[in-house]
Amino acid sequence: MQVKEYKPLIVAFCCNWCSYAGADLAGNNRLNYPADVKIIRVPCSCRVNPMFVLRAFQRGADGVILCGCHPGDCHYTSGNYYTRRRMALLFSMLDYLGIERERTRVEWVSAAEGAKFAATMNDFAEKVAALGENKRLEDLRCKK
Amino acid sequence: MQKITRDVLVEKAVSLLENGSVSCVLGWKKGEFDYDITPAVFESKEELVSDFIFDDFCGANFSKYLVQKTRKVEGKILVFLKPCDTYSFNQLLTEHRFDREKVYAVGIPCEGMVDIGKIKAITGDGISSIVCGDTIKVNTIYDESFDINAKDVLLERCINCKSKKHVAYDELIGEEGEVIESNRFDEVARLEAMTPDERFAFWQNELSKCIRCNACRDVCPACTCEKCVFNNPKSGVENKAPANEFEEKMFHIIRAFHVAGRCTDCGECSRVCPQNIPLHLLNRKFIKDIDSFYGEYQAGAEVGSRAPLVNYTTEDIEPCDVFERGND
Amino acid sequence: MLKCSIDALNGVFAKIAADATLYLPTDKDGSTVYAEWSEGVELSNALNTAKSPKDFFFPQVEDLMKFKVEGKSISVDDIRSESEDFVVFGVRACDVRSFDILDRVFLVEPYDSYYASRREHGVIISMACSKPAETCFCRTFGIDCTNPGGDIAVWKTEDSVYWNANTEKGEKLLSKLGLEECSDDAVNAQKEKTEKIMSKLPLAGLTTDGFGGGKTLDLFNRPEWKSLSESCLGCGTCTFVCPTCQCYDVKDFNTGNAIIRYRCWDSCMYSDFTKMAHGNNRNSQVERFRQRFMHKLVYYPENNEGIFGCVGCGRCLAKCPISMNIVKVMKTIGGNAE
Amino acid sequence: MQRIGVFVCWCGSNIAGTVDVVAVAEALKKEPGVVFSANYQYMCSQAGQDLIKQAVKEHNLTGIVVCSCSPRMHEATFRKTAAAAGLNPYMVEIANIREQCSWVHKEMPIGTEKAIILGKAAIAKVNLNVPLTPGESPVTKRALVIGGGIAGIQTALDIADAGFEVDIVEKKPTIGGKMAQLDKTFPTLDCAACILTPKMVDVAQNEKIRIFSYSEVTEVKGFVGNFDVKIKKKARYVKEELCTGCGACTEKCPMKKVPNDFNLNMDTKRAIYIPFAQAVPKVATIDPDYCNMLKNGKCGVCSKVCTAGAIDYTQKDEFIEEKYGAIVVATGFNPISMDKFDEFAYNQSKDVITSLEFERLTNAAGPTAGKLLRPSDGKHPEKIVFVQCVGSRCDACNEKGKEYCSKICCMYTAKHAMLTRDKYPDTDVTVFYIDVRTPGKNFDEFYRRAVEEYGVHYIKGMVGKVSPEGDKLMVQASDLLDNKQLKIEADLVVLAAAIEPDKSARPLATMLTASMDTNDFFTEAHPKLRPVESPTAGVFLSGACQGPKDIPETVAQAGAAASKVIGLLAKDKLTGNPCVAHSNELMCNGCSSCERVCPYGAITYEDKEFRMPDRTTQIRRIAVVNPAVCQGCGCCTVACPSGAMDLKGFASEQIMAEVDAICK
Amino acid sequence: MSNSKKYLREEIIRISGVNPKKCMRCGKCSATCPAYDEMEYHPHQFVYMVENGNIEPLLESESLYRCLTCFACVERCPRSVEPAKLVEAVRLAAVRKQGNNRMTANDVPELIDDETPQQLIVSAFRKYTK
Repeated sequence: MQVKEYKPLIVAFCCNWCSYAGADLAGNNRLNYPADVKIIRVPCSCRVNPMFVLRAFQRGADGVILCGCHPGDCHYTSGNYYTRRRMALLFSMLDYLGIERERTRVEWVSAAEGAKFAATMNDFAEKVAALGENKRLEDLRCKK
Repeated sequence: MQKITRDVLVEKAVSLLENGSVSCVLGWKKGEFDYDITPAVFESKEELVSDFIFDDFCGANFSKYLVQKTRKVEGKILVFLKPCDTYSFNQLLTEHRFDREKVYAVGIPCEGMVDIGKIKAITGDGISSIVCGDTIKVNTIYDESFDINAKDVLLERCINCKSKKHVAYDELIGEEGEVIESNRFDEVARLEAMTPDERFAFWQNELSKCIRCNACRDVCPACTCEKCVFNNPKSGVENKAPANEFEEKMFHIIRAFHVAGRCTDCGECSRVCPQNIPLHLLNRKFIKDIDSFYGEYQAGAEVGSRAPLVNYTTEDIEPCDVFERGND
Repeated sequence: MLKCSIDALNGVFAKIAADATLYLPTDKDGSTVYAEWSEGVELSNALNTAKSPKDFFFPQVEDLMKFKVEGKSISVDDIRSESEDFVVFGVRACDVRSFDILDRVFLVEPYDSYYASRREHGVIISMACSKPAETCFCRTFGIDCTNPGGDIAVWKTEDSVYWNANTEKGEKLLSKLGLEECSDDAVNAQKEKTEKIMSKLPLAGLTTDGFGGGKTLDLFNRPEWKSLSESCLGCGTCTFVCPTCQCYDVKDFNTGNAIIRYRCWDSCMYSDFTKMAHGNNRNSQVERFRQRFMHKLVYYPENNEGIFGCVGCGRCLAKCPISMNIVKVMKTIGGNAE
Repeated sequence: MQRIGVFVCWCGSNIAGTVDVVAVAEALKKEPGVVFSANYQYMCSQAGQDLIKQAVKEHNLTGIVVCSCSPRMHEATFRKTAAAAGLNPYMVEIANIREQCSWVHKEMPIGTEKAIILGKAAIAKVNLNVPLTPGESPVTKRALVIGGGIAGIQTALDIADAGFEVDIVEKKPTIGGKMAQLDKTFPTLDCAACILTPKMVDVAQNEKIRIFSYSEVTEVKGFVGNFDVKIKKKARYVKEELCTGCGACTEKCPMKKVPNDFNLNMDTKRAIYIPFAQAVPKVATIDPDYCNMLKNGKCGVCSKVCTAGAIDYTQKDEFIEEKYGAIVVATGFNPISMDKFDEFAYNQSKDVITSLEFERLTNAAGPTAGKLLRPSDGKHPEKIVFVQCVGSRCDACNEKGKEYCSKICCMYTAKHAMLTRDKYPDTDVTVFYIDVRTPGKNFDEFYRRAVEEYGVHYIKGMVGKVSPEGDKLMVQASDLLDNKQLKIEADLVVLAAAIEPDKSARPLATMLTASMDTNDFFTEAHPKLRPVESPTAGVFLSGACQGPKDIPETVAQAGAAASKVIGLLAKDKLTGNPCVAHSNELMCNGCSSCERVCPYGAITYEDKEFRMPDRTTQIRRIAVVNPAVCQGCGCCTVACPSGAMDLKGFASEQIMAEVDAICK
Repeated sequence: MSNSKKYLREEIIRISGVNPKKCMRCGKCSATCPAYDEMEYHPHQFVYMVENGNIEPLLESESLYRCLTCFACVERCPRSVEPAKLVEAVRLAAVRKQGNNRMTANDVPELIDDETPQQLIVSAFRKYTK
């Protein structure tokens, strides 16, 4: 059997109103990004519980990215402001535990920013790929 | 070492009990040895006189007990609160966890509590008696005796005491203290200054000791959830054991996150950890980050204050910028 | 009786480790833990380890099996891993007794093959105590800490280590170690000295009077349970440091590709212990607290010829966050029973 | 266990071009719970939808996964299809294999693999879906308008015109607001009173409209469609229903030295007064701070002269409780205080005035009966200096002023300058400006006329200092274009003071749980797409309470707010979004974390008695989500430490199942 | 803008702590300035010229020594630009150049008379000398 080329698995949580629409726009414009990026739709970035982020890593994700409306543009007025605080603290804590910073990211992508969505995913996937497999937050039981 | 004596507290408790102001007293009860003090509910003068104790081993924070006790006890509960305990007390009030009307809080001064682990590290096993004081006198069954400077064996949280000020009480015994400039974040800063690999190795080693006994959670005055997510099979994170390295990290990250902005840094988690994991360094990391990202915030300093994670400003730091700031 | 000098001990360890994995108490980050021996790992001088050695036979987490569901078929994988030979060195008398207590649970029907297999593959080298701590009360349960059981018993003095095989398994191992014969004078002298200290221990006078089989009705409804349990946090510290607590839960973990069925220690202090479809047996902390001590002091002896479910190692005395423990229970409940 | 049907759409070649749809359908058929799988060229077509409906019936499906285009495109379509087939519409999940798969990946194997994973995630989610039913709540067919200025008046009239009852709450004794104080309006120069007062009369005469003047909202409870509002009618010591507005009392009242706030205290009124002739309601009001009868029981003149017997010195504040379906905030604005701007000598000289005071000085009903006279000595000013941007466009660190542009000042200053030159051609008028901002229909033309036809001097530069010298004012200013410092002698200086939201807005916002920006302007639900709605459902915004506005804009927004209210009140029942938060009361700590992050005020607390497993009872504080108010963002679910709070349709278990499926 | 101009501008901005970009060109500083007529370049011009890196003429200009540092412009500026601090920074840049001291100790005796407060001379000495 051929050795599989290492491809990072990336989970992207996208808010329904901006980022998910931004991802759709990237599709409309046929802007490529790696297929390793898998999107989960949430109503607002503030729906993303830190437990989901850790769960993704546990289950084998190599990178987790949250996308939401730009600060000030939240469909629910303030959701992404809370996301910003929560994830700033969570990511800082993960870094403190020695987990690679580049594995986590928050990016604000509006519904009009299809190009930014694609560029962000390309960049993120590249950075995560450079880190290699997620070893520091893995659950060996979940490895194939 | 404590400036206030046990007798003063007993006298206060007895008088409040006897005049009917309170129906019971939350206090420290003497143990088998001179150091194994148990939190207890005293209901009579006799119990207080014979068993109530207050000395350098009375580290236990009673605030959390109020959540359950106020629901069960008729009448008011007298609770003695050291300065650091008052922060937990206020934080619980902020979160509506108990009825303030059911508590009579007496603030008592604290000169710092000592760590029996540190004493044993000096004396070894076989302690037969300990006499508290600025110099702690320890005798062992091996006919050895030790004079230990109390300042050298303080609990970690007392070395880095953040406040001698009581932020809540109905009555204060002794003088009003001050908030103290502590060096409590030095150790966090030391870890931050390490390379990621070193930090990973440090935490991997520490957290691998965890036996998931839940003592940290169960003693924590911020962890008063009716049902903890780690006990709830539907939460997706429930477990009874640190099944592997991931579960160890998961438990401690999520626990620290859940108390972030609510943790008063009372240090009980590290005090009770049977494996001596420096758990306070996780909570302090959040406190340090909160202070530097969102402005200084002391949970429990005021009742009703808005915790940083249920608050925001439009100018908050972006998650991608936290690393630059964290390493300053 | 055989002996080697302290200096030669590392060489002996190397010999043991040549055929089986050797574990011994060592000092790490300020506490004493069992670790796998390799060159440079030093035997601790501490009285005992923070966690008991029951992990070797009854690990905190143990995978039992793995199964996959595909379509309508289920395939089960054997993922057992308890067939490795190992030796545990330095087990104190109290902890040695704990294995007897566990045996009476796991080695009767329904026979626990995981535990049995580990027992079979493990050799226990015990070590006599010479410097007991104030928290020790093994004597209360008739344990002689100067004369520990196990497959091989060891006495360590200032300059030498004395070895004596108690079982065939021990004999076999000991014969391979090339130790010299010696008299037991030094050992007897140490025993005598330790005996004296034992009688000076603060808990020396603690007895099991008032406890044991048949005492259920006397003790169950004692009012003191309430005040004793009042400050109990319901954490699992006592359970998890206890050498004799043997309760476990069996759980399934869905890895996404398969289900791993594993067991892990449980604690009767937990609110969801033995939770069943109808709810819980014990709904308050008083009940849960009482269960733990009634089990060790009444139910277990009742079912096991009077053997108590506690060995007096003192770990729970040292580790309970609120310093409530079996000694305080025995003194409160038992004392009044007299 | 669900019985799930998977429907893979080709979308012509849009999906089928890079995704092997047959392989996807085959692969997904093996997933747990899937009992049927199909592929079709266009699932959204009638034939495609029929295929789904048929499969639901034939295979007794309980859940549907459609692998197709974005849910933003056709989720609603397939939900309707499901409903038509007798399934709960919320048992449908979409796997987006077009926008987020076939369109962004080029190679068939990669696209196919990803499509299968996205399908699995959708299946994992649908496995945990439960039927959801949107909550319904009745609608009280009455609206409340808070504020009786032009914004409130227009909103009320439009709502009433549609046949719904409206109440206006106005804190002053009369409606009319700021516009009633104006003289002429830019850019057409029609008389404010001429266009406003007929509307005020319309309001008074409209049987659908009630006016609570001299009243305030003191408590708001409830939610969209069902607000319970408490209104305080302040005692005016005059029986409204009896007073005929004849004015006899206001002429006879011996207390003459009461500052007249309607004229910005530039003259006086009596202790019993009617603010102005066209006031609505035209009812007298006694100022208790000045009335001798109320203060020390001596006088009673008004009572004696009132033939209608309307005077009632014993009147008390009255509280009215009323139910409303919608609330419109129209609390308006005020000029900021000039106290901090010492450099303009506002507090030192009576001849330094604000533009609103200038309005009163030129208004025929004003203190000078419309003659432009200096407040200090009543002389005709020969030289007038207007200063723009006083307190507007300040830096955030500047504590004196506001960061924003007050928007209306450029135009009303041009108006004042023009009118002055028109009426008093001998008067010299200079305007100091930083920028002249005239983006509005006929605005720049208007400003140019002021300069070109009326000879108003516009000087680019700010006034640095105004100092009274004798009976003149020395104005020291920059002329930036000439690079000179000017010192001009003036008779009157008019300051275009910044405007700010009325002070009553902040406490009102708290009552309404409507959010505000840092300047205390109400925040709109969406800055572009929902400009007249507050984020709090059922609360609408009209006029300057949302941001600085001129009259046409205010009226336009008032109409827009009215149409939103009419749209709401026209419904008999409100159907909510069923994807709302709900709290598990057994796990809730009552800690208020969720309430604090909820942008809609959807969460309240109640004390509930619980029977504990140990057979004791406990009373605990628990959170209750009002599904009619919740918009389903899910912020509370993360704020909740115990996990008691979850979001229907996006439950934690569902999202984690998706994560698991993706990472498998 | 040349590099040297850029460098000088950065230097002035750094010393003054002023962000000239905040200026909205209202001219209130110059409107306020009591020394306006004495100055070749006026406060608002200082802000504008520093922002554009056109600092050389300012360094050469007598205006530097005409500013009274009364801070009226700082007080009145609605944008918190603080022009006087910029003037001060440019003045510092000027006097720090070799041989550019505006005042030496030798000048002091000449200036002493009954009407000038000594404090004024001291502060002038401080201000005009490296």
